[in-house]
Amino acid sequence: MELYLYIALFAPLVGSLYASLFSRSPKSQHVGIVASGLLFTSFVSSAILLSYVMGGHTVHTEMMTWIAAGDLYIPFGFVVDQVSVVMMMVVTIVSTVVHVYSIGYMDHDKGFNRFFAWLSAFVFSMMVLVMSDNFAGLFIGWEGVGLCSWGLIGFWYHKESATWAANEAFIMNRIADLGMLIGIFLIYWNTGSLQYDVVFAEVGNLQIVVVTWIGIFLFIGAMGKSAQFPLHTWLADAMEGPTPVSALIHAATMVTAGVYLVVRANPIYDLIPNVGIFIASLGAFVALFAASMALVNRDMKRIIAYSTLSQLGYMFVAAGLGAYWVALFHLMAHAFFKALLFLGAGNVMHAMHDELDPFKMGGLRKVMKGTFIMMTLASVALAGIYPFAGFFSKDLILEVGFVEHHYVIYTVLLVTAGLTAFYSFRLVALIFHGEERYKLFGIHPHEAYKFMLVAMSPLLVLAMIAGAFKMTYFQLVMNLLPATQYHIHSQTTFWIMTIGTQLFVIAAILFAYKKYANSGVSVPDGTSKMENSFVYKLLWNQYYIPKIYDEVFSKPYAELSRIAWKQIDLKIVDATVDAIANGIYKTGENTRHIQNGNLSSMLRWMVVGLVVLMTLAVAFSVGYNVVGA
Amino acid sequence: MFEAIAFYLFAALTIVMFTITVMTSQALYAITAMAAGMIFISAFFFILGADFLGAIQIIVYTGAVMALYAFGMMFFDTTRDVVEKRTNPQIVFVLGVLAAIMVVAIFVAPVVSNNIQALYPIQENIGNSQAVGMVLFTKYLVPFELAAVMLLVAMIGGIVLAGKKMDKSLTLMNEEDILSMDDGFEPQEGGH
Amino acid sequence: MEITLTHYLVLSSILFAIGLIGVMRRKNLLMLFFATEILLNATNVAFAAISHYIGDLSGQMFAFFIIAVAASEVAIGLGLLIVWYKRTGKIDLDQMNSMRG
Amino acid sequence: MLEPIHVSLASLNIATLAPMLIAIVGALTMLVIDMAKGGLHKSLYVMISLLFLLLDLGALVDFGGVFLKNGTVLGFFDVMLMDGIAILSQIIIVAGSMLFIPLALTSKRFHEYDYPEYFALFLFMIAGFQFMVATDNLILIFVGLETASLALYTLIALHNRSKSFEAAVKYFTMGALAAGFYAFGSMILYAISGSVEINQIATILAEDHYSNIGYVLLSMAFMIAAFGFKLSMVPFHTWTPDVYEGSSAALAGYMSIVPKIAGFVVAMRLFEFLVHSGIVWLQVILYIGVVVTMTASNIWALVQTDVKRMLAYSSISHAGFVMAAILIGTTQANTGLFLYWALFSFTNLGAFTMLWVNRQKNLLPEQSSDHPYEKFSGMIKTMPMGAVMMGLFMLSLAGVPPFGLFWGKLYMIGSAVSAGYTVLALIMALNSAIAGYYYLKLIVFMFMKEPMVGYEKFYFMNASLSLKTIIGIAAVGTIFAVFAVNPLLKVITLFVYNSGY
Amino acid sequence: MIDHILTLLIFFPALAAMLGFVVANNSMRAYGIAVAFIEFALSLWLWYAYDPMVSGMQFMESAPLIAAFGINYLLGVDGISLFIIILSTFFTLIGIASLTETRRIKNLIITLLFLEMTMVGVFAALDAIVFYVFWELSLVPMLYIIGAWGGPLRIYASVKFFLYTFTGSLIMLVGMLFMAYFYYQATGQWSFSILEWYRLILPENFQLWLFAAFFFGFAIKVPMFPFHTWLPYAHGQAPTIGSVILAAILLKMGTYAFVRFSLPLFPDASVFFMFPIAIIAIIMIIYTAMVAYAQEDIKQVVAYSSVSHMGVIILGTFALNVEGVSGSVFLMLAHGVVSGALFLLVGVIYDRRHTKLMSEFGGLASVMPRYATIFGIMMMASVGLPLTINFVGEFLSLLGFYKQSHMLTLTAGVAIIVGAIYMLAAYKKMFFGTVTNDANRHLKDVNRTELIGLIPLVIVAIWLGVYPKPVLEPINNSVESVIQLMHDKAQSAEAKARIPDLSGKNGITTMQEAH
Repeated sequence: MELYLYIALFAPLVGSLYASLFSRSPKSQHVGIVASGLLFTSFVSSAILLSYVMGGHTVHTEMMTWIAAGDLYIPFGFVVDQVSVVMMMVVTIVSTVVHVYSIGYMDHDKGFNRFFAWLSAFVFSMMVLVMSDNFAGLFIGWEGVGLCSWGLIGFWYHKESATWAANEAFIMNRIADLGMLIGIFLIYWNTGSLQYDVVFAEVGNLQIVVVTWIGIFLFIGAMGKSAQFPLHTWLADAMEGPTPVSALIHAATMVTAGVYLVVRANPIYDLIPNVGIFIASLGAFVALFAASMALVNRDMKRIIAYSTLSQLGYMFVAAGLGAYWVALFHLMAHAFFKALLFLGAGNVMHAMHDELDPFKMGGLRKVMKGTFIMMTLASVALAGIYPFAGFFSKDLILEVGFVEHHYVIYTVLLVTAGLTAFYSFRLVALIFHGEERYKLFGIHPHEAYKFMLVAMSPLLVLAMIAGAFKMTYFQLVMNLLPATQYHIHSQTTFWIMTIGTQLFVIAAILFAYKKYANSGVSVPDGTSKMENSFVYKLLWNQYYIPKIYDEVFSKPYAELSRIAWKQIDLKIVDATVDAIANGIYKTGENTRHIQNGNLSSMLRWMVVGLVVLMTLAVAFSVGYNVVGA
Repeated sequence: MFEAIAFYLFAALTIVMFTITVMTSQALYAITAMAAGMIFISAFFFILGADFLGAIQIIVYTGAVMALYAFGMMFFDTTRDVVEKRTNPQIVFVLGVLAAIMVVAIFVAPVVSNNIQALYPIQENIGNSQAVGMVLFTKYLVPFELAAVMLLVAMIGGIVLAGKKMDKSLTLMNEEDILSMDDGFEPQEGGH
Repeated sequence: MEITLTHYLVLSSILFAIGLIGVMRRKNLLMLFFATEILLNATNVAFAAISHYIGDLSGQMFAFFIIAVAASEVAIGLGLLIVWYKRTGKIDLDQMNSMRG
Repeated sequence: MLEPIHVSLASLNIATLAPMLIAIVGALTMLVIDMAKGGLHKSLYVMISLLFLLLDLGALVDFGGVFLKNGTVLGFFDVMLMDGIAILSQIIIVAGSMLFIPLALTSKRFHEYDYPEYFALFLFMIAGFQFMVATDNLILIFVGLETASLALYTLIALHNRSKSFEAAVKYFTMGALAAGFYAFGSMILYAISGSVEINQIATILAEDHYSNIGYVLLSMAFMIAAFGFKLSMVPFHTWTPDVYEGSSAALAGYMSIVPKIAGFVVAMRLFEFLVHSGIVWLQVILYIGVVVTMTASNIWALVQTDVKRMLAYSSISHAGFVMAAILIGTTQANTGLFLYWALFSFTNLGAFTMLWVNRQKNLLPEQSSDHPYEKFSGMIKTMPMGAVMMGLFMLSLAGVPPFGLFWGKLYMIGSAVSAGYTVLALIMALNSAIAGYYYLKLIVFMFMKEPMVGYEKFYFMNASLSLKTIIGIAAVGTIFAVFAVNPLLKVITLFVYNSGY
Repeated sequence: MIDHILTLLIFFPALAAMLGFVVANNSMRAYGIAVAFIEFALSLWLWYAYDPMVSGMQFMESAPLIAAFGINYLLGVDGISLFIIILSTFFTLIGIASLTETRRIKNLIITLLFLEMTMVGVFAALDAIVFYVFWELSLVPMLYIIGAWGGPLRIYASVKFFLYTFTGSLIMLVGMLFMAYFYYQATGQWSFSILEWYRLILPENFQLWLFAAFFFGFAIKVPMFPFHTWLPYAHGQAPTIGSVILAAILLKMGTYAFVRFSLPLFPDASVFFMFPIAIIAIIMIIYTAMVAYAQEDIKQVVAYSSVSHMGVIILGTFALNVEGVSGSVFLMLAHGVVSGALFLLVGVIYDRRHTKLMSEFGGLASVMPRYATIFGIMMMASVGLPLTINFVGEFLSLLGFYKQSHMLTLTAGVAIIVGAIYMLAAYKKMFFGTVTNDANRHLKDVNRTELIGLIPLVIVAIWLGVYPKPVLEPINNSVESVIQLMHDKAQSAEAKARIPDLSGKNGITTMQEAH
């Protein structure tokens, strides 16, 4: 089985290296094919591992030593257990799909080969992240996906906004990584190891305050990667990257790493329910917060990105409340439908020549039937309509909130569910229904390549049926995660809640259709009353948070840096050194006239010297006699 | 009593003479006062029983040294009033007086010592010159001989410096000029 | 009223101070040299006096050598002055300032 | 009646006079040769001087062996004192002279070397210095000092430029004043001890428990003034830069080494017992003097525009540095003094020889002095070996290891540290840092600037084989000093320790 | 020969440099490469012959130098110095091989070879004075390199560099003399042997003063805030080769000296000064990172980033545990490789455009993709991405210091953020966007000569990031013995507590036992 493990892990790396060999050559189809093929190999290996793990085994291997210093021992160790194998499946499936899709999507891009190099490298990093058997290895993957994310967001490096977004994403993640790093330090100094098994065995013996800090710092790391408030701004900006990237990294895999971390570290979080509550509360807040921003946004990808953010909030609610398996389940389901949604959006973008404003689209269902169906279904799944994947995972989270008696969280999530349905179908309606506003811009949309649609189809299938595997999945992960079943005890309540939620969501969908699917959609132009309302503006400007960050952090930092250099470093620190040197030199300049070359004054100086010596002699001898020494 | 009178008299005289020497602007006065001061000093030597020293003082100082200075004065044509630019005369006097005060401040305390022994005691029964001779040619033979060397050095130095060869400077001349010079400039035989 | 060593020493120091003043005050080199002679003479008086009061000949010896030194100095000093005078026609030390700083 | 004094020849220890006599005989020989046949080339006199100095050195080395076997030798009614430091310093004096005298063999002609008397005076001067260090009799010290000084004044003036006259006159006048100080100081010592021999003075003062403290201090004030002049301590230093500038580079280099070591030895004899007597005043004064001398001269050296003047100030600074040894007063420090000076002489020899080598007779119109920094600019391009050599000497002077002076500095600072003078050690170290600047300045000019048009032909203007050889010797001595340090240290320690210092 | 391999390593380049005077100008570069290669091969042989399991000194050589004053020619390497020596020879080779300078190349190469002698000497010396000799001597070639081949302000920069470091080291020299004097007092013999000094247990107040004296020398060399201002000038003005050697090796002398001298000699003082120094280190990290962010000149960015990284090294050193110190020693190597490479990279663009202002560039990624890739890799290494060489060191350093202080490490950890900020910003300015300056439109990508220098560095940067063991293990073993020595020597209870006791572990020998 170790062989499969290594294949699953390194096949993407090989693909990446292969692609990077050609990174400077013009586009070559085989690069995409080879990379996709290797990804598929990785997927197959993962599947084999899954079946193996389902048999109740786990694979744990240690490839080699990485860092050994003092008592610290960090190997390149990998573990395939019930949790990581789920993640591996998600990652390999989505990434295989995205790879194949990208062959079509990036067809005309000059950086085709480079794109695959980065993309496969990302998958490799993600695999390291999920498969590692220790926190340091996790951190490697953690940073690795950050790097690839940087490279892919800034893939079109000639665009100022893209590179800016790339740097923003990297730096924001770094802020969180610091927290993660500190968490790792804490773990090491308190348990003496970074191996999951050792740490989790040891963590119960630690003081609760230490565990709390560990939990907090690790969660800070998770917050960055999963773009939780207040480190969320990078995710929306990250949409500057090519759309497959958004699908893979910023929807399905990387952003869920934070959730994975919390799930993985469940023995730690189990000990500190208070932190869990905080995580859940933050998750609920983010769910609502992000959904609210998605309501008014006019950028197709950003809307989906906010939706991702919102769903991540859901996952954190589950994880925070201790329902780790639920979180992981939603992660999985979400990966499928959200990736699908993004890829569909990618098709639309292609068709619309990279136009992102849904108000400039409309009526696309006629020319893009396949995409239309897929996106609609994905949206349905996202909204959580039975029997799609979203229903099983998302409803479960609501139930968890209810069962655990966190009614506020429950209510928030419920409202969010409605909002989600609304903005999802607002988007669908604006894109695919209504009049063909794009004609004004002289665009002739066309459907994407067939194989791209084919490539997307596994996701569609999974988005539709993933819910059916709920019990299989539960059986699988209960070996590793707390096997709490969340059932509302009263059947009546359960039904009322379920049906109520469904009705609420459907109502929201209908409202969205009613408002945006007809032909008379008013394109917002800043004149309508709604647009001038405070709330709209607040949402439109993303609660002014990017602006605040810019004003409070970026600009002052730049200014402070300038001051540090020009004022402090040059004018104080360096000037002091120079002043000492110059002072000595000036003293020389000012006193050299003592040596004026005049013999008379030379003689006088000698006498002065003598008189001074004599004066001191007299003074001293008087003192000597007085003291009588 | 006689000793006291002589001391004060000659002390006053030397002080006055030397003061004139350093204060006057007339070179002639200065050198005359100087010579007089020297002679008065020899008087102290006689009072103190250092006859030999007194004689030397008169011969060497008043005879040789003063003669040399007089020669120098004539050479430098400084018999007229000497014009000197005075800079900060106050400092000069303050320093001088301070120096005097400091030294005197120490000197007013008598020397207390139980261990001073005359290593070369002055014997009453013999003349000063003889005693000096004895010491000079035993203990101080080496300094004496070295003094001879010193005088030789002074002589050579004086002659060389004042000699005619110093009128031209090979140091400043070009190589060509030196070569083109007739060989007469080469050190002449025994020309001192 | 007995004349003690202190009297001589004080006299000597007064003469020495006069010499110092002369050294500092004089700009004419020849007359400056006079002042240096005064310094040495002042010392000689003291040497002779000490020699007398402690009954030891070394002081007189010292004075003797000081006189010798003084005489030698005159020779060299005048020699230097002569070459300087030949070059510049002056023996005023205010003229000597080609080197400074 | 006066008793006849019976003196046995053996008790005189005439051998103690031998080294000085050799020098004096050498000088007289030259005078005689000149008398017999004039117009002989200077090389003859250089070689004769060298020969006699070699004999002198041989005699001294021989004495060194005697000293190590029998200890201090007294001679001539205990006037001559051949102890370890006397022998050591004489060796430095004679060896230093031997290295400098061949500098007369320049390819250009200079006025002084056309005088046979120059070489005679040179040897007389050496004899004077030798007498000065080989006695503890204040009278002989005085006479020796004056002999040497008078000869030196003449040697300076013989360079025959108006600047050299000016230098000689300034030196002479200040020297005369210093002689007055010395005489007066000795007089006071004599007044309280009845002796003119330093050993006896020390003994008597100790027996009196320094009861005449005022007298002692006053005499020390005069003595410090007198030796401060000789060793160019601030503020008695003012002659140094002018005199160095006025004299030929060769003689300036010589003056920075030989007269100073003589002065150090006498200062050591004179001050050491007082330092050890616990008279705080002297320590304080020396402390101040050392620090001020080091620092002030360093600071003035920074602002010089002429290399020779810079080196003059630097040598003041080095002298101040070494004066610290007398303040510290341990055997280690005194050993350090000799070690330092031996190493210093090599480096300084090299540096001044380099100046001598590129001496030009007539200044260019824009040239203000003989050796402005600009003259050296870009030397690495036109005269790489010369630049490397000069750079080497500058680095050594700055105390960059492993070149000669570093070891001296190391040992000196080490002795300061081990004697408890921590602050002094720090000041010494920091002064070395300040000094780094002006040595570096020359290196900067030589290695980092473009050559100035018109100067390049002067770089080796004055070079002759013997000068180059001396530079080579100095360079080798400077570079490989590290291998010489250990034997030197051993020998010097032996000599110094056995002399009781 | 193996007995004298260190002597050979030290003096071979110097000897070769002397012979180099004879070599004709146009063949000088080949000669330089040959010599540097032989030297590098020798140093690799040293590694091969080195026994990683022995924690003490190996290849020791001893010869009396100034026996009367206890100065001996004493050499030896342990895991701490071994790799820095190899780094020195490696960088000399790379530096000469990728040399693009054409002016007076003969002088330059001879100077470089002399510099190599001093660098190897510093790290091989076990006698304080021998150490000091090489330490000071290294200033001279560097002075010449900066001053003769540098930019417009080169003289100011070189003199500042020289005098600043010179001043610091003179104070250090006083400290060394004090140490020797203490040894003399304790044993009646002078000795400057570091190994002998290790046996001294000094009273705490003396430790503090001596620590301070040594600190000046080391801190200026490192350079630590606020003594760092010579560095930007030196780097800014130096030619590429000068910056490379300066950043890669010369700065390491200071940090190496902390490990070699300050820690084992003054364990109590090290603990006492731990927090003040950590605060300085944190200032270095954050403040200089901010200053780097404000720079307009890419070389200055790299220069200030050096200071920032040196802060992490210092922090790791003063973690006073095996993790931290091993990490900091490793980070010395890492920083050497990375900053050296970055300076080489800056040199590449400078050779083409003769400007280093970032505003002059932009969009280079499309013109010089290979260059951008290598720069990107090195930038990421500099930022400390896992699986690059820097990460191992930074991680261990911070991890180590975390044991001592949580808050300070948290603050210091900001390094990974601010480091990313200035580096990414600089990279963006240089490489991203569109080509706006016509002068950049036809720039040639890195050529073969430059690749010869850069590729090995990239390989090393990644190889040691992925598999640091061959290097980290010997370092770790030697550091363990240092830490154990410190623990044994520590007197105050706090020091005992802060410095871990490793005596329970197998295979630890203290320095004394090792000799």
